[in-house]
Amino acid sequence: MKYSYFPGCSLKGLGRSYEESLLPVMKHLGVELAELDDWNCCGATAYMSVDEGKAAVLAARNLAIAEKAGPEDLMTPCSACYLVLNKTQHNIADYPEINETVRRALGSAKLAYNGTVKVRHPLDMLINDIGLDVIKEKVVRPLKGLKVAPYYGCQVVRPYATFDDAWNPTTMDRLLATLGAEVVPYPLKTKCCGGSLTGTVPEAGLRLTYILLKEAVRRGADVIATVCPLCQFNLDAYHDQIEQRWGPARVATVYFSQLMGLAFGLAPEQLGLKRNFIPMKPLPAQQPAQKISV
Amino acid sequence: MWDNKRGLSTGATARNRYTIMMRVNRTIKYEGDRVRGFGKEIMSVSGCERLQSCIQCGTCSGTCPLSIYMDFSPRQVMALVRADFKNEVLRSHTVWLCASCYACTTECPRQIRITDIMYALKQRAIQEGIYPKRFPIPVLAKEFYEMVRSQGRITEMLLVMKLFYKTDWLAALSSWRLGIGMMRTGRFELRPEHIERRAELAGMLDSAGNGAAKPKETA
Amino acid sequence: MNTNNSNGDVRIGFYICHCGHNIAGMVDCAAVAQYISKLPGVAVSRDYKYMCSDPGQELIQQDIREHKLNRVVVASCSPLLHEHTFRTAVAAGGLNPYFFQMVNIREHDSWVHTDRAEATAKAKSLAHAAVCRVRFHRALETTRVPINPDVLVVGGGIAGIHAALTVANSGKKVFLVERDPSIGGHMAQFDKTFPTLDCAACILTPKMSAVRAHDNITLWTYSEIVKVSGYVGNYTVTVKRKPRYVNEELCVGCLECINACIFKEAKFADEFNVGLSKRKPIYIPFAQAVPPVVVIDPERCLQVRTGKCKKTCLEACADRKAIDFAQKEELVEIKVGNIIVATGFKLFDAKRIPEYGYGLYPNVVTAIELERLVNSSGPTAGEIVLRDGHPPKSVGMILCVGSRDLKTNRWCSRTCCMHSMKLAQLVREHTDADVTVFYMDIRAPGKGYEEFYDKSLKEGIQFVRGRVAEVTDWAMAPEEEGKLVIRVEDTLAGFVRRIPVDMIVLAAGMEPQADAQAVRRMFNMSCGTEGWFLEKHPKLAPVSTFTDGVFIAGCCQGPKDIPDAVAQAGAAAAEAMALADKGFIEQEPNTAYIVEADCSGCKSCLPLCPYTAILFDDATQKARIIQALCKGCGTCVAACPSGSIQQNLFEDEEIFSEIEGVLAYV
Amino acid sequence: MSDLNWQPRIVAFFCNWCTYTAADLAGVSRLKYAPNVRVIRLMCSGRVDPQFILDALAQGADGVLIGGCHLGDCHYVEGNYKTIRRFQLLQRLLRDMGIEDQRVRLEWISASEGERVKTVINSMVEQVRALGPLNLPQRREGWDREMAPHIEPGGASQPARQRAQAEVAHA
Repeated sequence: MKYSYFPGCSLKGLGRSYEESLLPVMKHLGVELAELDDWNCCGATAYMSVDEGKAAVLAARNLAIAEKAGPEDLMTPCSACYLVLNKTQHNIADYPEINETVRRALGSAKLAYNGTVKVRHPLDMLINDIGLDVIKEKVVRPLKGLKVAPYYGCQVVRPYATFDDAWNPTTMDRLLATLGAEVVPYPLKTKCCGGSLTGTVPEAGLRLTYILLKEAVRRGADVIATVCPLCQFNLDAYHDQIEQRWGPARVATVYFSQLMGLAFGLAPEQLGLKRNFIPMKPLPAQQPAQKISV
Repeated sequence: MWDNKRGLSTGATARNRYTIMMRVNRTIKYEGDRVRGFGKEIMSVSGCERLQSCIQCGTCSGTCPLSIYMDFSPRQVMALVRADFKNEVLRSHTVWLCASCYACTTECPRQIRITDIMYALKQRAIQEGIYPKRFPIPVLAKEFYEMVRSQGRITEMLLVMKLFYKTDWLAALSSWRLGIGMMRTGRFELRPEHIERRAELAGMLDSAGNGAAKPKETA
Repeated sequence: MNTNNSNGDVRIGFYICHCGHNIAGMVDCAAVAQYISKLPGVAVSRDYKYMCSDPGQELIQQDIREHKLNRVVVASCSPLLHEHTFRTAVAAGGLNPYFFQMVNIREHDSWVHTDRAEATAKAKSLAHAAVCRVRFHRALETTRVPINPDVLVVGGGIAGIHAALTVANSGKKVFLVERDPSIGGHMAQFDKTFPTLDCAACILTPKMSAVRAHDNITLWTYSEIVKVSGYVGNYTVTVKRKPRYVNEELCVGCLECINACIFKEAKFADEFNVGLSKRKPIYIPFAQAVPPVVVIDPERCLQVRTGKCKKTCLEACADRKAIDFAQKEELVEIKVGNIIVATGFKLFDAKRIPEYGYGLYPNVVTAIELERLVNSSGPTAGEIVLRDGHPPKSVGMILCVGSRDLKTNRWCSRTCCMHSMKLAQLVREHTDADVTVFYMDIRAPGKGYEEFYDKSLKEGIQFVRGRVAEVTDWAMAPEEEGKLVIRVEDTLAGFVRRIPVDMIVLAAGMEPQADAQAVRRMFNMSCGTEGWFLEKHPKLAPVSTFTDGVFIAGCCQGPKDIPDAVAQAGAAAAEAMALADKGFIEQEPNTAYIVEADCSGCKSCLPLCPYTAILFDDATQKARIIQALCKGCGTCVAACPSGSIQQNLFEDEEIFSEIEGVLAYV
Repeated sequence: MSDLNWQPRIVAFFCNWCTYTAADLAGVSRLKYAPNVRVIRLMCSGRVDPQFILDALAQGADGVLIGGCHLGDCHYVEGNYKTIRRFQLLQRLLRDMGIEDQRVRLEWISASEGERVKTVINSMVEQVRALGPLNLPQRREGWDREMAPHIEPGGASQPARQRAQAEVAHA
């Protein structure tokens, strides 16, 4: 199985442990990922705040490059990239004026986009292309006894995703259960983590992060599993500030791909787990002893 | 500048002020306060047309995780836009508190793309320079814009450093623990990421023109 | 009647209607009249303010007399609205009414275009076509078909019951067919009715009993319509009578059999109590059921499913011998002249809005569930309690659940505001709970409804204007622990609130029945885009359908409350009775006929007719059309290879000249 | 042909029960659409004789629109199925004549779909506008001139309609 791969800026920066874990896991599943040639930033939310037309052009350049590269679906793990690329697809199709702007801009670089690329999220692809049966076969070290709160964040299920429900998504729940983990009912699974506001207006942004952490602790989660580099950073990096403001809510947050790697028996060092601020506790006892800490 | 009366002052200090002297504000609006055509202009932006059928039910505000910090709730912003109260809307900090989580867009019973309307309003505020100068959110948006334009990619730490520099460099100092943590976990990276064909991208962005996807400004 | 049938000396009168400003505002009527006046054969061409008014009609009649007109064309509104009016006027003027043609320049022109010059040009060309066409018209006579006075009423809710009783009281025979084992519909489940708070059972039960007792009503419960054929006045309907395994005539409703059933415990969800209580495989739908007899659930009964039961019920029934496991499904054919469809609605499934937690949180209930809880014959004997048996201290009522929402149903369900306020008052009456109603707009436009709203306010019920964003069980404040929390913007106060309550009541809206499309097809009705049955005219023919002799009443036409459903049922009954009393219908003479000289006897038309109106005459070796059976669709006309089938009112030459006419004006 | 003021002219055949009623609904709802369509009311789309379509084109229409009830909803049970059958045959003939598919459209529009009347008419007018004038009457003259030497005298002067009838008598 082969996919085009759009990592996005975060996976090369703050969220590098996402890529560090995702690539070996995909390889283990026999999936070939071809990183897009000279991809650029998708524009994220910030670009749309400044200029909608240019935001569409930024995303469309990547789509055009992907279309040129081949017929494979374009996989992108970052929620913001996933949203922006999908949104641009819709906007190009629905609004002639945006389509025209994009066509002109791409044309200036001798690029073109015909709307044939399918943007896919790893969760979508794991459940629908690879299948839980195949994943189950690869599990050598089931995550028995590990209580995981599945946290999807906002942008992966809203508003353009078609692979899961916007209010109560279950793909990651099912994936984690397949890995042998105990999935904690977590009603905040699609609530906003505060996004970039954790840095700009911490009073407001960090409080959202705090609520997510507190509820995960209250429901007895050992770890929060996430699919988004920004969510992971927000839930992981601000514990001291959160503690100062509202009190402790200590629980580790990791990428679902890191949990997959552990269940597949890959070495923790290979999975970027050492990059966590709040380290994940070692897997429960019946597992062969292994050291997962900084 | 934004309205100081609606600033982030807490209820307690406001009460103290009233004990000294009762300050009154005139809240009436005259027709002259409206900027005719503003609502139409926003509604003509791709994706914002459904605002016309807003029934002011408040689902957007109820579902918004950040509405509790806003001076105008998202529902009120919808009403203000539709009624052409341009200055009030662009001066409020509601649009800057939107974290683009799309909860309102998904939940709206009239399928209004509220998040997109917020983007359209942010664009206009930036175009017209109506936003608090050291307010970090619009600054972040602009810095982000510039970095992508020149490099093609974002180097997050570099962006954050610039943000601190342009808004509140003292805050950078208070976040020193975060910085140390970043270095410890190997996430601190100031070497700028960039794409190969930077000129190609810049050319493309230029040929997208200035707001080509936006309607003409109304008088 | 004038018998002028000659096409030689054609004298056409043309009239264009201003319709006040409706047409004249967009079409230059004088210019059209001027243009038409120059066409060959046009003797008179006028524009006039309101052609459908008495003076307008009088104008036509006068011109027929004075100008010896033998053709009339009126350009005004849709023929579906006023063709009959003008034909009558032409007939009163002494001409055969079919020497008339109508041009639609309102619905198809002035109302849908924005450029006066273009709209006027279109009016000219449409009028030109009618003038070309009308010269080929011929004198025609309507035929009369007798009407069977019997009426079928489909659906035994309050609308069907009222319609059946009204028709039966006029002395006509009525068949009332209901799908469920008892009549009564949704109303039977209600405790009280707004705005008077009189008990639903007290006002419904007498009507249900009257249905059963009425000599003119044949009541078939547990039965469904499976086939309808025929046409107004002469419908043939096939009814499927499902086996209830109980002889209705013999059962006296003593309920001994239920006690005796091999299932000692009632363990199956009771439909009448929306699953809040249990019943056995043999049960009576509810205490006041009509007919008051038991029914056996074939899905649950051991004997029906396996044939291996001790049949303790039979023993209990003893020599009454009412229980009959040999019953089989029966198909019965009946003949009626008119049909009233009152098939009702279905409640919106609140699970479709996951934000409100129905199905997830046990104390989130629907309004109909609360209705059963508050009813003294309900599962808690009238006590409003939480799932743990304690009375709630606070109740939140969420309105517009599955209404006014583009993600589910866009329409207003019309009854939920009043229904919820009624329930709020009942909750206040039965408990000391605080009640908060979450609404977008309170819609209380009926007689006495606004007063009812006022009463709710005075009784201390809280109203919060805002559509609830979500219901959760995670606490942010101490008072929220263990409660359901409603998050909503109080849009009047202008801030977001979190409100903890013990019980949440969802005012689920109304939807078309799941099988509405199949029913619609069976009765040859239309549906709006939402799936409600479509009335012939929203204002002037609200209970008629596009199929003559088929009427609609109650919620199958759209959400409505009891007073409106009853009023509509009365109207539908009156329409059916008016047709039945007239005794005959006049058929539009648009039937097809064979020009025998041209028929080659190829038989290609025979299989085309869905009404088997075409026969083959072996003696003459030509096709023949039975006029009484022909419905006038014209399918055979278009198919005849020798052009020997023609259709009255839609003759080939009429249509060809119409084509020529619309293209004549450039 | 190069007339700058050229406007598409489209003849429509609407069935009485669904599409004609839907067009009435569009009017009552005051929807706005292009003024280029002229509606001829028939009881059923099954009455649409292929000759009507050919005749309309021959008389100078640039397009023909046929509107009927949705399949399964025909007031006369199955008239619209007959319409499809004929329509498909006719389409082949039209293609052979070099007439583009977009010029002759068959649409199902139910009585409640006023909005659809508007979108169908607008899209059809735009399609036909893009194709340009059909000019069948003038083209026929050209064909007749080409054919004149090859047919017996009198044949070419047969009225257009009768010939059209003969051509599709068995469609």
